Amino acid sequence: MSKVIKRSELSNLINDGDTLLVGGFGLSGTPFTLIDELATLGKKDLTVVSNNLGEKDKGLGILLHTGCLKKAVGSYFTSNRDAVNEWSKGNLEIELVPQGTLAERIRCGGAGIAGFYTKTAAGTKLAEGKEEKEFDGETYILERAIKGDVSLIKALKADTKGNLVYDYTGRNFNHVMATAGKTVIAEVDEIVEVGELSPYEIVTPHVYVDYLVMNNYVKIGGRYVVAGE
Amino acid sequence: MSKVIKRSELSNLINDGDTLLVGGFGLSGTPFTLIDELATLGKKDLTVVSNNLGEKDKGLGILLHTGCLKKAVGSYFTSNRDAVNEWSKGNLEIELVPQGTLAERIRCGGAGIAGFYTKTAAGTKLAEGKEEKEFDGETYILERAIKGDVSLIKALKADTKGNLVYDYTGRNFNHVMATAGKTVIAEVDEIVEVGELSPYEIVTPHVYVDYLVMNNYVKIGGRYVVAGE
Amino acid sequence: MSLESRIKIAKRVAQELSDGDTVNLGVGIPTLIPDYLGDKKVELQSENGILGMGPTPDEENVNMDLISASKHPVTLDVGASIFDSSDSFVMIRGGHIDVAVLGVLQIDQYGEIANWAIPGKDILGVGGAMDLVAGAKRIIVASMHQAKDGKPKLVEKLTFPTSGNGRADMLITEHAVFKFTENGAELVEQLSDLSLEELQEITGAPFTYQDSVVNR
Amino acid sequence: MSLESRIKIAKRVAQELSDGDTVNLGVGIPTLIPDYLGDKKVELQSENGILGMGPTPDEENVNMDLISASKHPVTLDVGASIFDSSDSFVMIRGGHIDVAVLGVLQIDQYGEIANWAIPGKDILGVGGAMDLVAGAKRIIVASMHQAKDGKPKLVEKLTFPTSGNGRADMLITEHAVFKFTENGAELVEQLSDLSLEELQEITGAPFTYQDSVVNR
Repeated sequence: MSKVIKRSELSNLINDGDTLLVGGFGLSGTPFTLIDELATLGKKDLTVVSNNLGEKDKGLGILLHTGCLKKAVGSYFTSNRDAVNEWSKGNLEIELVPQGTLAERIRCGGAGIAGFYTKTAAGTKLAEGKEEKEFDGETYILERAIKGDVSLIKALKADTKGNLVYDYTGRNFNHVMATAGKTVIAEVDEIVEVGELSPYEIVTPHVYVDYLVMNNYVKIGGRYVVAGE
Repeated sequence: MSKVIKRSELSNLINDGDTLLVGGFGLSGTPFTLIDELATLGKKDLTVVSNNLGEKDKGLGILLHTGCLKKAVGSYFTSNRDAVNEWSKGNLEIELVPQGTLAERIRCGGAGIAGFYTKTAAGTKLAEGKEEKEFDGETYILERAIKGDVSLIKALKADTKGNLVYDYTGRNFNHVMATAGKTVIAEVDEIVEVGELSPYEIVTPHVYVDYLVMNNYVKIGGRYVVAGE
Repeated sequence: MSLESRIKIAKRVAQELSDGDTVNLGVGIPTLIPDYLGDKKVELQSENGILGMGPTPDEENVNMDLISASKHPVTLDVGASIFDSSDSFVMIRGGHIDVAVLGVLQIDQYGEIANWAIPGKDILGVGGAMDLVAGAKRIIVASMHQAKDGKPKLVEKLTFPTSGNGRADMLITEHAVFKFTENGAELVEQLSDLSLEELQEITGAPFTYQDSVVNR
Repeated sequence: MSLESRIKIAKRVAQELSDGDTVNLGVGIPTLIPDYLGDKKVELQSENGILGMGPTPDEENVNMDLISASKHPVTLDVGASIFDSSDSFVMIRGGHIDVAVLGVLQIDQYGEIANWAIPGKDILGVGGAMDLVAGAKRIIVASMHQAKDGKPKLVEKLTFPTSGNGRADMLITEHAVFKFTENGAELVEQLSDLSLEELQEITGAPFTYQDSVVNR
């Protein structure tokens, strides 16, 4: 009944064509180990939903060299030149979504909500093709829920049941992504006994988490580096 | 700059005809002191949004004897016979809302979301008059955001900035109601110095809280009783 | 509504639950289930914001801000977590509850549920009933076979207001276990010594069955 | 874009902020503002999940999981709280941010903002710009008066893609402070020794003014 698996089992949990929800903002709260593993698997036609595609050669950025990506859905790709290049060459579709809308669409995916009306992006290019509706004299647009086949998230600690806590702003999109994936895999720095996390402290209850993978990196000087041998 | 006010100042913060969001589930997480005060004010035509109207002569139940209520919006009124009676006599309008829809409508009110599509209640009497829409072959109904003029909520502790933490299931609707009221008044058992609540522990950040009122009750044997003199 | 029958139903529902299942128990018979789980560990979810709800506390450990959805004082199991109402219904409506065990006023032959309102009576309470019907992965209805007035709970067509488009997977009464599919109700187990004919007589809808499950 | 001008703008914006305001600062000039607040205590909100963001830590206290929306390491002020992205945008989109200070590519005479995309260039980043434009109670635009190519930022009609229906309340440049109403832009303060005519020449939209505020 343990949720702990080896990173090598990732291969069996992800299929070609899957939509992956991947946590992280910049390189904070990023499941580096799971991404490293994914980069080796030779999967095809993946859609990745993540705020950004990491940075050049870092985090999700490494997937841009592997040919596994068909599409990226997120709020900010400008800062990764590789993403911009792949898009320019027609190798990568990009769906640009305002950051708040992205977070809310994922939350809805996890909450059984099909869509919601927001003022954000109403009247802009990012509203093209979206249904508009007036509420109290203001224009809102309909945004649809996002669900994933697999969520790859990063937490600081788990207990053996799979309850999760996060390191400061490493929380970002990870919690909502845990609710919105059919299969949810959490990379963690540490696994503690059940009961060590208080009921108040737990951010993501275990019901959302299917598997735990130990982080292959260690944090030194506030930055994750490859564990020494 | 202190947010702490006396309960007697409630009178100036609530107007006839206002919509009040009042926290609590059953009698848990209920702002008893604020409700006691409200019962004395002689306000008129108030709409109260709360999961239930307390119990007979307890919590929000006491307002049923004051003539201040025009309408109640919530999920469960059956258990308070006074509410049922007032409704039968035509003295009280009731809008019945599934509990999850109620929580989500209030959250939307606080989040700038005008409405959302849920499967809950689709095809039922509670969907009458609501817009239906198909998503992926299933029927959803449009539910609208709820906002309040004033939120009366109950927390366990505040810091002097107004950051809030709750006692177990006393959290219930209180947090979302803090986000969705134009004016938000939190009744608390204790006010601590800023810094005593950790950044991880805070459930409701101070930005949502306008005023703090000290609870007039003390908890003895797990139940709130009037403070002895 | 004898306690014995209610316990029989609770025990039979308990058999349907698996170790590790996240379960939301409605009011009435479902609340008896935790006593009959044996070694099975299920995670009880309570819509007022608990995952991992534990048993009733001693009087001295009562805190009326730690209560169940039925508003009774409870405790927390080890590994439990607390959340607000909106997050609780993310869990319920988002399909994260493995099993909801609900009572009913009526249930139709396809598993459509009526569990919140009686026609002609004041309709002033719904609670989380419709949210659970819409959101739970699997719904088991635990109910006496007949209402207090003797009318069958399982009917061809609901005459009470529906609780939504979600369908029950199973109905467990003191007399029988039914499964629901698109083709209607199937009797999968008899739990009392009623003959098939007697069972049919107190049941308001047709049902299929394999010969092997029928009392002879 | 001289540092001196940028600091001048940051200082002037700082005057607009009040003790206790909850403020979200965009990238660029807005990030300079905290240095010029003096005794004023504002609450900095960061869209990646902080209320109460503090200054940059010493190198030894850096944690790259405690960063600003600009992805730089930060600290927490006393009384700060941490939340996830969805809750952060409840705060931003629900109207709970008192002031958003944003940069712009263009702004029209009614305060409509273009701050995310340049026509004909790759449009691959929007971040939280549109959420802030839609949700902040008050928007102050902090910007150099002219773009790098010398074109005015304040224009009659946007030629760059709009960031939404939300409007700025104020524009602060190194030369002037404008307020926006339904009637258009009003010059409320000159911040450099440009003559009115010189200011008009480098500004792309008409604006009104009271005689008292104009350099003579």
